[in-house]
Amino acid sequence: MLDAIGAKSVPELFRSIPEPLRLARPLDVPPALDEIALFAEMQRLASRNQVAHPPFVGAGCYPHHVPPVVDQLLLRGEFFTAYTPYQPEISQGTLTALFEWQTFVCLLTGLDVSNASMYDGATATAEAALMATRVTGRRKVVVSAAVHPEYRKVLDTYLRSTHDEVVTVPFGADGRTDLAALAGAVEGAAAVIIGWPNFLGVVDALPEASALARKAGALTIAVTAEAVAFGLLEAPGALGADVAVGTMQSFGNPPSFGGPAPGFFAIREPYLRQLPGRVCGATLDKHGRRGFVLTLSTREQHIRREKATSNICTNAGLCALAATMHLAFLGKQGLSDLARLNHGRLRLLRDALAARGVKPAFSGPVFNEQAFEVGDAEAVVSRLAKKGIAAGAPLARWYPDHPKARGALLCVATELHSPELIDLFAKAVQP
Amino acid sequence: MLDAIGAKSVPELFRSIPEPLRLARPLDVPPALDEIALFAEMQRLASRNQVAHPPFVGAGCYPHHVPPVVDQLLLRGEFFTAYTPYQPEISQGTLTALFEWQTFVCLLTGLDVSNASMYDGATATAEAALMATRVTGRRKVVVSAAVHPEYRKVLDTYLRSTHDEVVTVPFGADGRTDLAALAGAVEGAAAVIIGWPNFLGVVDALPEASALARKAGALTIAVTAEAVAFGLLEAPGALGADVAVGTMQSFGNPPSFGGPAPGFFAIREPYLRQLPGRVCGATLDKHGRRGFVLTLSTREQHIRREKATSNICTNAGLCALAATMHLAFLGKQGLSDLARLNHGRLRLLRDALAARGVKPAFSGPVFNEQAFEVGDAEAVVSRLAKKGIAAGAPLARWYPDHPKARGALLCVATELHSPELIDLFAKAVQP
Amino acid sequence: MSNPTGWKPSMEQGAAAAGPMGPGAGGAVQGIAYEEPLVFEHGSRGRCGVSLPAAPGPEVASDLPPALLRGGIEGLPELSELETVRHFTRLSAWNYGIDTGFYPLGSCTMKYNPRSSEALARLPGFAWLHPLAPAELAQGALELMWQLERALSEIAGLDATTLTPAAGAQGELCGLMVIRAWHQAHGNPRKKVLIPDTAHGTNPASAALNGYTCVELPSGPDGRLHPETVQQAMDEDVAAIMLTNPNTLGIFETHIAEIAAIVHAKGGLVYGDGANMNALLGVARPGDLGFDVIQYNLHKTFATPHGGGGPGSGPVAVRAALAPFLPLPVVVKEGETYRLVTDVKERPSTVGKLREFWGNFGMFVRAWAFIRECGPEGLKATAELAVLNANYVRAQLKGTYNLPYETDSLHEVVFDDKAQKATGVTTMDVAKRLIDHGFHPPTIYFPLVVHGALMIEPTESESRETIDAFVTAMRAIAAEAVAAPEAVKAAPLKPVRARLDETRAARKPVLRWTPGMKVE
Amino acid sequence: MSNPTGWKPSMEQGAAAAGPMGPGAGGAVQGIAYEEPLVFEHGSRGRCGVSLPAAPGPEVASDLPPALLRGGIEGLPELSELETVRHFTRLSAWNYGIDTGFYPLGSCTMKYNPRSSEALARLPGFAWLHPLAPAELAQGALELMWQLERALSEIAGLDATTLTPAAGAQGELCGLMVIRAWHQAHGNPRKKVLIPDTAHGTNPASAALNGYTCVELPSGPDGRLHPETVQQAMDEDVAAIMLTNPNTLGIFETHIAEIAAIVHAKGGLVYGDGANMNALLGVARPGDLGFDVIQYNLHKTFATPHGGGGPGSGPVAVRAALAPFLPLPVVVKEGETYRLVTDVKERPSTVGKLREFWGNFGMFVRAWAFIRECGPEGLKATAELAVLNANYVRAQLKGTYNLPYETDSLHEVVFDDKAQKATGVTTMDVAKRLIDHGFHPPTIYFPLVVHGALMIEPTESESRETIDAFVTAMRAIAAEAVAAPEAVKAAPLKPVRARLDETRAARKPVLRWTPGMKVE
Ligand SMILES: Cc1ncc(COP(=O)(O)O)c(C=O)c1O
Ligand SMILES: Cc1ncc(COP(=O)(O)O)c(C=O)c1O
Repeated sequence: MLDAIGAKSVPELFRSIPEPLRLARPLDVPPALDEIALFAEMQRLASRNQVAHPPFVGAGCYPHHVPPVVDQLLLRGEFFTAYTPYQPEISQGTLTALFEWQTFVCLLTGLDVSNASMYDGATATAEAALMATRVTGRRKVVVSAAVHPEYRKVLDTYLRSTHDEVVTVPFGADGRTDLAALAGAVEGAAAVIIGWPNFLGVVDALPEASALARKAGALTIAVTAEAVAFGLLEAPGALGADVAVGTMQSFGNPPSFGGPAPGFFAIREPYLRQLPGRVCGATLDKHGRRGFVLTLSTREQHIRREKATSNICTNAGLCALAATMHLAFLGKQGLSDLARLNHGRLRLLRDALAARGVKPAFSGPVFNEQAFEVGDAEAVVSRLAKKGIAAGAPLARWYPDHPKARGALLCVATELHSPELIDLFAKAVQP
Repeated sequence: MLDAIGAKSVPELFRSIPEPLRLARPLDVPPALDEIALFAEMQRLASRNQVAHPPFVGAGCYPHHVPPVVDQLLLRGEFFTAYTPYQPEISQGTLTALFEWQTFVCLLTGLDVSNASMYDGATATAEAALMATRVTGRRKVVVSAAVHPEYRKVLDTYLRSTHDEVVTVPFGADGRTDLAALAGAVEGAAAVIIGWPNFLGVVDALPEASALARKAGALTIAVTAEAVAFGLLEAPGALGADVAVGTMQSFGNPPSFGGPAPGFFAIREPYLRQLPGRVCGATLDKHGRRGFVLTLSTREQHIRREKATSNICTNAGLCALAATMHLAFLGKQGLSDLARLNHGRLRLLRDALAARGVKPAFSGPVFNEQAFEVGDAEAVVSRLAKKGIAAGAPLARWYPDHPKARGALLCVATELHSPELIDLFAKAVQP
Repeated sequence: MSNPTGWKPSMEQGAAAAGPMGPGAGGAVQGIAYEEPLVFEHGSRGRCGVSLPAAPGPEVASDLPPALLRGGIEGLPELSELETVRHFTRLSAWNYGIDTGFYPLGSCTMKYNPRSSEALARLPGFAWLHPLAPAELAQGALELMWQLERALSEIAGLDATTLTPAAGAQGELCGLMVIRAWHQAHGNPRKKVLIPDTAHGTNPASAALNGYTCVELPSGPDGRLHPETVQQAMDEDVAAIMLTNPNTLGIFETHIAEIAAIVHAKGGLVYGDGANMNALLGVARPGDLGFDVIQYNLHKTFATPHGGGGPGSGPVAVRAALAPFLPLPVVVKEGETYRLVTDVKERPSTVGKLREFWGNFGMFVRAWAFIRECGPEGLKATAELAVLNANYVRAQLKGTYNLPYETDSLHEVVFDDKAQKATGVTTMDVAKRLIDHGFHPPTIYFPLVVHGALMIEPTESESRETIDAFVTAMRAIAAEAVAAPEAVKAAPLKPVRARLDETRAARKPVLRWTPGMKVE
Repeated sequence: MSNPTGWKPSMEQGAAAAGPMGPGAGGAVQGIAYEEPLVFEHGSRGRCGVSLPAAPGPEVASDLPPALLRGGIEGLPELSELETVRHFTRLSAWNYGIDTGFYPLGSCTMKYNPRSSEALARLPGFAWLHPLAPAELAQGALELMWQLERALSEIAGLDATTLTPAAGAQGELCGLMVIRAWHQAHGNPRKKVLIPDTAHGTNPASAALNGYTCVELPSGPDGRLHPETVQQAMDEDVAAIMLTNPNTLGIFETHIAEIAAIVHAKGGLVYGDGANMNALLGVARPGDLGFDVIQYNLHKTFATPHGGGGPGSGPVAVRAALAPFLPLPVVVKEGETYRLVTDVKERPSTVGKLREFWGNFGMFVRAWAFIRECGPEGLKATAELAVLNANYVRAQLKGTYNLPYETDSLHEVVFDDKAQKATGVTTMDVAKRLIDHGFHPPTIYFPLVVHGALMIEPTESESRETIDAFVTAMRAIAAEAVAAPEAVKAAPLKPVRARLDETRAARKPVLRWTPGMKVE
């Protein structure tokens, strides 16, 4: 090959790099491992993570059964070794699946349009806020304190750079957004951001909040981290939300220590030109056969550069495919069964804890997650950690000064938490 | 659907089964499990099998590293959910791979023709003996006592029904077949069956045995259970074998408690019409493009019925594919590296045991398996079992009266047995 | 997996509007495929597709006789991991499997192979267990085998089961060996086995391999075997009759009880080829029908993958009287622990060993998973749906294709090409044309009693929409046979290869790659 | 995986005789494919593809406000598990991936994605670990992140790394936020960012999202950015310059040290877009070149799968002075235990959080596996082979296609369609025709500075034989452009779909399925 190139040696190919700028020594990284040694080393690391029991913590990342068929199909090289479908004629597999993803997102959220996925729920929320400022020309967004704290942190980070203002409104004893406070803050807002369900597991006051927002000319952004809830709770679009964002991690994506997972972003049709990220659309080939392509790319950075609706390029395609597959297997029946099952398991958990005198921290209705009054939550967490169980999320970590949050442990129950396991957990929490 | 059929009910479709012959109650099998419960139950069973350490026992089933890429490709539905390629136009994937399997078998054994796989090494050996009786018209086969005892048992079972005679010749202190005894027995034999390497791990006297066989007009059948040996030892075909049989389990097929695994069967060209099992051959399609089909089926039961060369129908296709894949990844370099690595590990094991005063039971040269004088072998096995280690095979189980076998433990060392592990093992065997 | 079929009684009404591309999955179209040379024909050299610990040099073999050593094997591939991945990925795309589409291969029960079973069989505790691991390290595997044996005995209505046979044909061999041993124990192994003309080729082949001569029995005009026929052929030299029930025409042998009585009266035994058990699961049990021995095909009835031609598994169930003769090993439960009996001393009457180690354990795991997911109701639903689907196909194609036997069908139905005679279009042509429509052809030219047989077995896995699409294609082909027979004879047009010349393959066998290999 | 390339110096001589189907993997042919409706368009109804524990009835929701409940969602599929398996199996067959064939998509580094990494990322201890599991239950994951951070800092020649950004573009955003915060801490965030005209679109977009205005710098006739250009544009209002090195022309920015000095002199910082790090691994380090901040694309340089459009991972490495501003979390090692710093109190200057939880951990596992398998030599060999392959492509295609810049190429080479002008054949046509030859087209019409760019990046994974086959195809197309231009313009002919009408898609957007959906 060097002959064909007309070079004497491989190093010669690097002559455009000034000698003094080159690295004169080998990189200081660990020595190479053969595949057997690599597996041994990675097994060592993996075994230092304890996952024997499904975690009782959700808080934005939910443990659900992923049918093995989903994972096996994801390993088909045609899917996972492809990239963004720039060449639609040989990317119809990815494109068709993305079109199905967009449809699933619309059906679940009750909105008109979905993009092809976002990094995650937190950035989707921040991008939604930015979209609202572009749509309304306003610079203030109002967010409920009951929206996932991680999402709110990211919202702050993103909006700080664009000098937009974030106003937070508190939640009440029922764990729902304080509507009076919201009414006071909504004037002149670009958007109202509220959880569905919210971070406390509570089914929040979306209908009321969206009504207030609409009056004030603000968009309503509903945020959902536990998408299984869509199988039991009314669609945000049907309750006044103009935008629905969050993650579909619950479908087909294991926790994986928090990432990757497919963020979703759905809107009402009028905001289409302000939608961030990639979108897949249907069209015809020159023989009139239906096919799919990436479209409306004039919104995107590779055309608009600094005027783009977002800088997102690589998104979460494979995670969205995993969710699409899982949703396809679940189907109409499976999704509502799964949602009822989850709610039923949460009720079992609540009853099991109640039987031991442990009460919910908030009075509002919940789906599959709830905060409980356990006293010293951190102590409970470390006690159960000794048993190899991830107990839950102590709310005080995010709401140090909130009276209700102090001593509250946020716990989840899903189809993975058998009645026996729930019982064992309740006993461990309150021996 | 019932309407289209013109039936009132599904039970009506079974009217041809006389009422009294039908089962009037549900089957007495355990109740149905959902997928989550199924995984829990199967996990329970799997966890009662201890596989933390690679076993130090081979004895016909060898623990080797299976590159994950092999298993992931095997999960492609086009491969594992297809059946025998009766329709070649839509089975070129299976057929091409079988043609490659046949080629690998020929290259490794140094023979001319291979079939598309057998059930396993033991039945391949029995079928080889039967083929030899058909080829020679003789009714006696001579087998070395050092051939895998399991294979010899199956040989007995098969030949008993056909009233053919099996004569066993002993092995000597070097663990090699007793050539004098063989010379005495070979007259009028249809075949001489000898291991390569043999059950004791010893590289047996194949060249000498095949010379004796040829003189007596008998076929030489070389039996190989550890096919990795082909990467270091001369091909049986090059040492006078007319037939080479055994299993390619070592390539791409985990132990799986002994099955399934791909039996192989290779012969010299002249015996082609007596070859049992399926064979894949090259041909052209009507546009002159090369393709592959199952061929020479006039030997098989679906045409010849009771005159078939064998009754084998479904064989071990997917296991053969796994072996083909693994061999393709290994290639020329990888196979000889792997073989040298295995031999090197066996030498480490021998040295580690020698250092603790444990000697080999037989003086003959070995590949990656050797019998050691450990005294009470069964005691060693149960002692190591307590540590979760499968120690080896006590030869006395198969050779109760053989002086050398008493107190001998047959152990294997492969690329999976790191020097550290070998050390740990030696210490456990001889504390 | 979801329940074997996702079927609910409610679904009868469910045949809904079809998608724009026709009902169920769309048909075949022309698409892109990739030529791929044999792995030995790639130009690449000097590469290696695996990552191994550093290997010692040739000197490591210093303790071996130089004459017995060999160097690198000329001709083996020298490809990178990526090149090899592409090779097999491309080859797979030339294949058709159940995961690709409808696969109504009669007599082979091509049902869905649950992905969950694939995951379970790969659990390290199963996949990495050594067959000679001490019993205390293998209790889970032994318990699974013990449970599976019992479930299979119950499903067969018999008393004991051996899991060891490697496939159906070896199950036949095993069953006949047991029969021979039983007769032997009663003084005379006998000489003959009665086999109807509808039987699968492995039946006579297995009998012959067992040293028995086969007597072929003609089946009646209704496709059934008649007692008189058996009566005439039966004598004290007959060791057994080998029946498949339902037989390979998909027809239930209604006279089975009477036939069994005739055979038993003369001291013979009744062997059942259980390849068609999918029709009877939970509905009727061979033992109750008069069978003394039966083999299963786990890769058919119990959804273990066919793997492009195996591995299979052919457990054999027998009556108590025959149990002592079953091959080794036998799993026994003593208190709470399980153990394998492998020593003849413990089972003096055993026929011995049939294969190395214990059986195709990987298939046991999958079959047990299938049984556990179905449960009693699921197993029965399996048979009911398989029979419902087959009868639906029959009703839809009757009239379009000739039905040689009007007799009731159970899980499969056999048509022939009589109705197409005039057009010159044969069963082979219809089969090849089906490929262009996106379907795997049925089994053809078997059973031999039907000239030009088209043997269709839809299994319980398929939805009505899929079967409707298949029916539509079959009708379109029948119409095309009249309108444009040569088009049908030119099929298939869409796969990477057109009809392949099988005569050429047999006349000048090229059975392996060699450098510069030519096919002409 | 085997070593990244299976390459050995010995291999230079290795280009051996090609197989009968041409060197390397064969080209594209017409084969069978299967039409498949949308999952929502299947006729089937009433089925379900999952197996769940028995679910409670609607009464379970008695504790929820009825007004907030919904029933089954109309429009969702109702398919069996098998139907769904077939659906996605068939869709996948319409796709082209690295596992299908050569994928020289410039700037995207489409190298082999090791299957071993896929297996490792699926180890339960990694895949099933919850991000909020107590640190004592997650020590393995934290150790892995800690190690990966250090390795990435070493490879970049910088001092600290954050793993959190979700992809390259978010890495850019992160890096610019850190830069802004650093300036802020020095009293003035500044207003502008300098970006050469060769930059990827995400660069200006990220700058804008950060509230900076972009100043575009023209690159010189040699495809390089020249110090004078920077000198002129640089002032105290410039927060940073964003450079890609090698740039998107595959050309090394030789003046980088001088440019960095100019920017630093005016108090600006130098940001590096590390998308092209594959060219520099172990050869040169951005930190040593004068960069203060750089983002990686693990899904390019470190072989994590591109997944049809993600997920990616975009860690950012910075100089010590910038470390305090990195986003949360930060992994710290205290004695032998690891812990995540998530509280701003511990890192008062942090720019905050950029995404939920810690980052795309699944990608960290794969990237760490890649680094561990390569080791120092393997990483350097990666860069050397990537550059060798790109220069080989350049040498083979030069003369056939116009090379707009004669300047040395590193890991990729950019051609254009000038030489084809007369024929009317464009870059788009060449790309589509490549599909018919069995190859994925290069990146086209980027970078924007080259009119009709064909940007080819072979990566280190490809064998000479594969590249030769690609070169042969490219030459054949150039010849065909002269002989039969309309044939090239008609391409592609082989895939399941011909050229798709993108204008129509944008003019009448149909972005989701609806019952009876029409596309016209
Ligand atoms: C009716 C019948 N009997 C026996 C067999 C043989 O079973 P196997 O192929 O598993 O050996 C088959 C399958 O081919 C069959 O269809
Ligand atoms: C040069 C360059 N910079 C930045 C990016 C953006 O990276 P990502 O797609 O991971 O956001 C890319 C990849 O598309 C690129 O090629």
